[in-house]
Amino acid sequence: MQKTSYQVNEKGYYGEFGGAFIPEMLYPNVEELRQNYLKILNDPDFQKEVNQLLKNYVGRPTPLYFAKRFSDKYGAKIYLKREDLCHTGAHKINNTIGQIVLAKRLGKKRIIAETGAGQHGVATATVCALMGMKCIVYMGDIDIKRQAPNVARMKMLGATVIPAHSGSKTLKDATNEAIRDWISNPINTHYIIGSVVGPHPYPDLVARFQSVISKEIKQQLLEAEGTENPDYVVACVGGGSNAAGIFYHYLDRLNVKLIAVEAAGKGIHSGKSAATSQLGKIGIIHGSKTLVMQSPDGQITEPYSISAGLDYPGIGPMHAHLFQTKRVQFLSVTDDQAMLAGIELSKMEGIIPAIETAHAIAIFKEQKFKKDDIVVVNLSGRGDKDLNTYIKYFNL
Amino acid sequence: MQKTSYQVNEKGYYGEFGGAFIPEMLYPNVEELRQNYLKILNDPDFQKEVNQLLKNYVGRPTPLYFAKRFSDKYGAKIYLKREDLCHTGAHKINNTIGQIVLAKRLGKKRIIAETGAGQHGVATATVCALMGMKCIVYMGDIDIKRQAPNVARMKMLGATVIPAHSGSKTLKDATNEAIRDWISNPINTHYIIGSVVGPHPYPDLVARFQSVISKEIKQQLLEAEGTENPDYVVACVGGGSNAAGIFYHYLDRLNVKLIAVEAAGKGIHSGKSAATSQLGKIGIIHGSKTLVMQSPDGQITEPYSISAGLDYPGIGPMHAHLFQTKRVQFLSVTDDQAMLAGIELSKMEGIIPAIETAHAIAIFKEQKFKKDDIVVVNLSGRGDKDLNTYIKYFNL
Amino acid sequence: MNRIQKKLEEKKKLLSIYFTAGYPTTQDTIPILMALEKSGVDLIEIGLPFSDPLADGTTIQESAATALKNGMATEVIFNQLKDVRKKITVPLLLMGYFNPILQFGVENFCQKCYETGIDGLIIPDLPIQVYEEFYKNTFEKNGLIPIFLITPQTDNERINRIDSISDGFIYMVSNNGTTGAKKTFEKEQSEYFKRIFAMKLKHPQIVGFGISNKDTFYQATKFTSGAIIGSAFIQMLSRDGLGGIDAFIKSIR
Amino acid sequence: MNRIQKKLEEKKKLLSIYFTAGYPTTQDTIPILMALEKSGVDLIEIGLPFSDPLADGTTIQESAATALKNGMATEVIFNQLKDVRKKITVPLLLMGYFNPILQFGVENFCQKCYETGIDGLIIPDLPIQVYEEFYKNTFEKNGLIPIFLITPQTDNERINRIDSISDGFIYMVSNNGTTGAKKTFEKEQSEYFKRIFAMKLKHPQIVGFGISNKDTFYQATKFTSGAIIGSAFIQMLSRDGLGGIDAFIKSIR
Ligand SMILES: Cc1ncc(COP(=O)(O)O)c(C=O)c1O
Ligand SMILES: Cc1ncc(COP(=O)(O)O)c(C=O)c1O
Repeated sequence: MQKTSYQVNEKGYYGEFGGAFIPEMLYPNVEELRQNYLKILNDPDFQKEVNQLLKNYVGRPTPLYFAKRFSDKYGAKIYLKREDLCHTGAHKINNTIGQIVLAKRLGKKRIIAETGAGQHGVATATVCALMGMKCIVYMGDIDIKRQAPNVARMKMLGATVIPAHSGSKTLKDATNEAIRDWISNPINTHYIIGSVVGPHPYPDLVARFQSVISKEIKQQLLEAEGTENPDYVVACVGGGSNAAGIFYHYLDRLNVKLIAVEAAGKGIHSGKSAATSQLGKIGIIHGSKTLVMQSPDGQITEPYSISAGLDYPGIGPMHAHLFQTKRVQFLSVTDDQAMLAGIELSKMEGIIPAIETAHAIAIFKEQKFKKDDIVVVNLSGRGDKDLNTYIKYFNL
Repeated sequence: MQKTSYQVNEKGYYGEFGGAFIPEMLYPNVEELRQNYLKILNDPDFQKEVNQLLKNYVGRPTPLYFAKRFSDKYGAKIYLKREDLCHTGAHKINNTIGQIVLAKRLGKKRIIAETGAGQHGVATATVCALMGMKCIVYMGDIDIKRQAPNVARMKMLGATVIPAHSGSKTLKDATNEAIRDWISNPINTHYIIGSVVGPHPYPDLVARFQSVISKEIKQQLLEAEGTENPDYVVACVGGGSNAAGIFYHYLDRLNVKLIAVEAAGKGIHSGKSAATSQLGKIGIIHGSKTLVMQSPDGQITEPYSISAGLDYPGIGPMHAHLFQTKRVQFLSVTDDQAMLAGIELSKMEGIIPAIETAHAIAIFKEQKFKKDDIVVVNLSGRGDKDLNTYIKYFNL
Repeated sequence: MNRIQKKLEEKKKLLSIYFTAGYPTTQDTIPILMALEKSGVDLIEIGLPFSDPLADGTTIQESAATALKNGMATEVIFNQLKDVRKKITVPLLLMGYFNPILQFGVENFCQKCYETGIDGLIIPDLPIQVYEEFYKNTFEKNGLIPIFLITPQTDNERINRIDSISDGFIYMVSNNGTTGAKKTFEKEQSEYFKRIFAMKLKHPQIVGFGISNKDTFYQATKFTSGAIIGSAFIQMLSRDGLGGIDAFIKSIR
Repeated sequence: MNRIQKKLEEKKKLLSIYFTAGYPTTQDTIPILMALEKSGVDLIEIGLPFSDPLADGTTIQESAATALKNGMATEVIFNQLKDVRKKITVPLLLMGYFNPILQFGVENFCQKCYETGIDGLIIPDLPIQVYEEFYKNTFEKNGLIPIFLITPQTDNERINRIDSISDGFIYMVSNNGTTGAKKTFEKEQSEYFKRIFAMKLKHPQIVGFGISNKDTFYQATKFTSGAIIGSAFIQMLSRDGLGGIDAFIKSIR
């Protein structure tokens, strides 16, 4: 029997998922990227520039923090990978740093991005400021209103934030608008997509830039526990970039169990959920064949989650494959469970997690681990951006 | 001629500044601290615990980032010490980590703190959550209203925030309230003061905990430039803790020029300023003899700055001494200059600084450096807490 | 020979009209088709509304959103079109994004097209490699002509490849951008038209995106075989309703 | 012999009253002093208002804030008190934080006190070491008795030290806390009073902080030489004005 590969194949697929289902107008852009990305990523000069920025600008390596009180309470050795300590407050910048240096090498002068919660938008605006590049961020009109602080950050950073008025005026529509911009500006513009979604080679590209997370963990865990391999690795999944990054170097180590946590919103079967692996069917979204939440007629449905970063109606094709092959166990967590986990981590460890991240933290209430199990959770981002939601929810 | 010492002497003084001008009710508390702090700080077990937390929890060492575009613009080699990347977003946590471990060793069960902008309050609430200690933070009623997000963070972290209704209802009054609480709870309570102010041994204690900043820079600059010694070190001064930390290991290296930047508010002579070294006279504030802004009658006056963390009517006694001996050059920067510097750094380097920090950044517009001068600026905190002020000021 | 191929043999500048099925109301599909044939258009593209039409500009986006709100769906379209070939003879194309077709089942979809009398399909987000590898046979079996796009950025090698797998016409996207009506074309557009003309492709080209009136139709068809009007037609429908169709078509040529 | 020392020789439970100069109005200093002497108090502490009175509870804080707003200042006090010794003979103490005194000049301040006929000073944030090293001589030269505080947390060694540098009475802070009226004392207070009594110090103790009425005065003075009422007196002034002084004092003993 042939060993399953969890990496993308030369055609751009993970099993049956992936590909590049794009209109011809995008073909030259995506093809240019596809033909060049591996060459550039393997260039030592490129690696040096990216690694320097990750170290001196982003603040990598991020700590692997042993959460003592949390471990005591839940009866396992719980480590938190502190992506919240990255510059701008989440793992998103690992990808934007890589992509901006790539865009420079491709001779691009103008950067576009989509954003939901604003975290990827801020990370993109940040690297554009750093490199002196023009930056346009598309953001749903509704998200602009409910994520005002991140909008202000982007403006402080010199980016232009353009409201997406179409559809439900949230992340999905912002992505559509970004793609439309790219169609209209095929030559000078690079589109920095914010998760392991979109047409090949984006899922692979973003996963590679995020893989620094698990690369560091191997070393850090070796120092802390004498082994590179935890028993479990846990991450939340919106599009799936932080999960891709923390799973990456463990995909082929089958004794490391991987857990992905999706947003169940008000309950998987409530009609207000974003648990794509549970509710989605194979389909096409934003250029990629993957699991998609959709109507029987193939119209993409609006997902729901209290967390702006998880309410995406798809998951990256890599995750669809990991789900299908059962390499990764997919769990889901409701709004309420996530919010309670968020405040519990704050009170017990002094770390206010992003609500996205709080979904990953929430599994400890339900899942039982053994006392000696080493469980590494991706603390993908800090909760400052979510204070208003926390305040309202808990009436603080 | 005897060499001037810039460190505290055995009586608790920096030159003529310092001491412990406290009511008898505080004598046992302060004396307990004075008698024990050096012993505890020198204990290898203590150091190990603090250093582990600084590494795995706070995210130290923080990067020393060469700001290329800023350097090109201002004609000097400008490095930014990235304290904004510390957990909770500012240098304040270096001190609270040290003090919470100290408090544990002193057998304390209850922590109090004062806060202005909320940054020290958040850092204190954070370490109390980490250690499972009760935490009470005093905050001026007016500051509570204008710093709502940090108040929410403290509550998320399980702290009790008590409004100070007296006086001008800002930082000075919150400090008074914290001291009154300590008077009322002399046995089980440790007061974590947030800057190099207060009665001896606090200024020395806080300076030692913050000195990790310059300790790291020596090593980092050696790697980057082949020398431990920059030509200039620059920091803003509210109470003076981030400045104390970044000056610390350079105090006796007289070829390293040190620059402290105070808040001139609407102009030094506008009546709305916080430039204590320019406007203050020797006096007593919060238990310390230092420079104090005060009326001719010795009533402490309310300072003003757009930055909540700099509008303190005193400076730490160490800084009063550094000012008097001219070891440190004191500059001041107006609200407008700081705000412009804040947005310029955002747009050119992708880093939104705290408005406190923006004061230090602002000096490049006025001070001339040589092209080869290595200038290290303490990027003491991130600007997320100041977004509302930035938004309003620039009409974003 | 397919109706499209036959039409392409007529030596005239073809006028093709795009409209979104279900807009302005669900009942309008057949009346619009009949009015278009009556006023003399050469080809008709029936748009299948999609929730996320990422190659389309605001006009078509909004018409699709309205159509979906009106209850339009793949099943509904085929029901409406069941007897269309008893009513009109003009060549018909369906234009739709890939996901709804995938959910319907590509095989099933193509067979329904065949039964209905649809002549060709435009699926902008179906890449040509995927088409060739998986769906070519199905298209051919059902007599469906695949229409592929080229843009000003498409290089000659790829244009030749597209020409080689085409069977009807090549959909020549006029400019860098999504669908949407334009008042006039720039110099670079006509150079692009000329450049392609000079390639002497096997298949005729019909220009789409940005054609809105007599002028742009004239410019677009000077070096090509025809042009497609979409957004401008939909805008007219919003303004004048179905009664405006004849006058609109007459105003173009 | 200083008036305070003389008063301390009287074998009775001394009643000392604290009030903030400038409260309720700037003009009240002399009238309050005269009313207090008339109603028979043994000692009077005149509080110098300070912007940041960190050992004081809300009542005294607010009275100080009002006094400052009224324009009270060190210079003003001394002017008001210029002829006080022509009017009253009761021992007078000034109680104030160190900073305003430092700004006035300690030397200058003490001399003014001497000229005015002030008998002692209570400066809560002047540490005893600093007093001894820098200001003892000045105090003595001007006939000023320094009053030092002890609290329930002060250890015996330090109490003995304070006793040794005292000259009048020891200001015995009743409990852990800032100034402020209390309705009753707890058991731990009376144990503390007893404990200090048992130490048989050279100097008599007068209890301050929390005394508000006959009951607390009785409890506080059972094992000590007297008690100081501050906040409760100020609250009475706010409520009843200067006219209430006599009744208030009579209600205590
Ligand atoms: C902190 C954080 N975690 C997780 C996510 C979800 O994205 P992904 O699944 O790509 O990691 C987001 C998206 O905004 C985020 O901000
Ligand atoms: C980011 C930052 N920098 C500087 C300061 C000023 O304090 P200090 O002078 O003690 O460093 C503060 C105080 O809140 C702060 O938050």
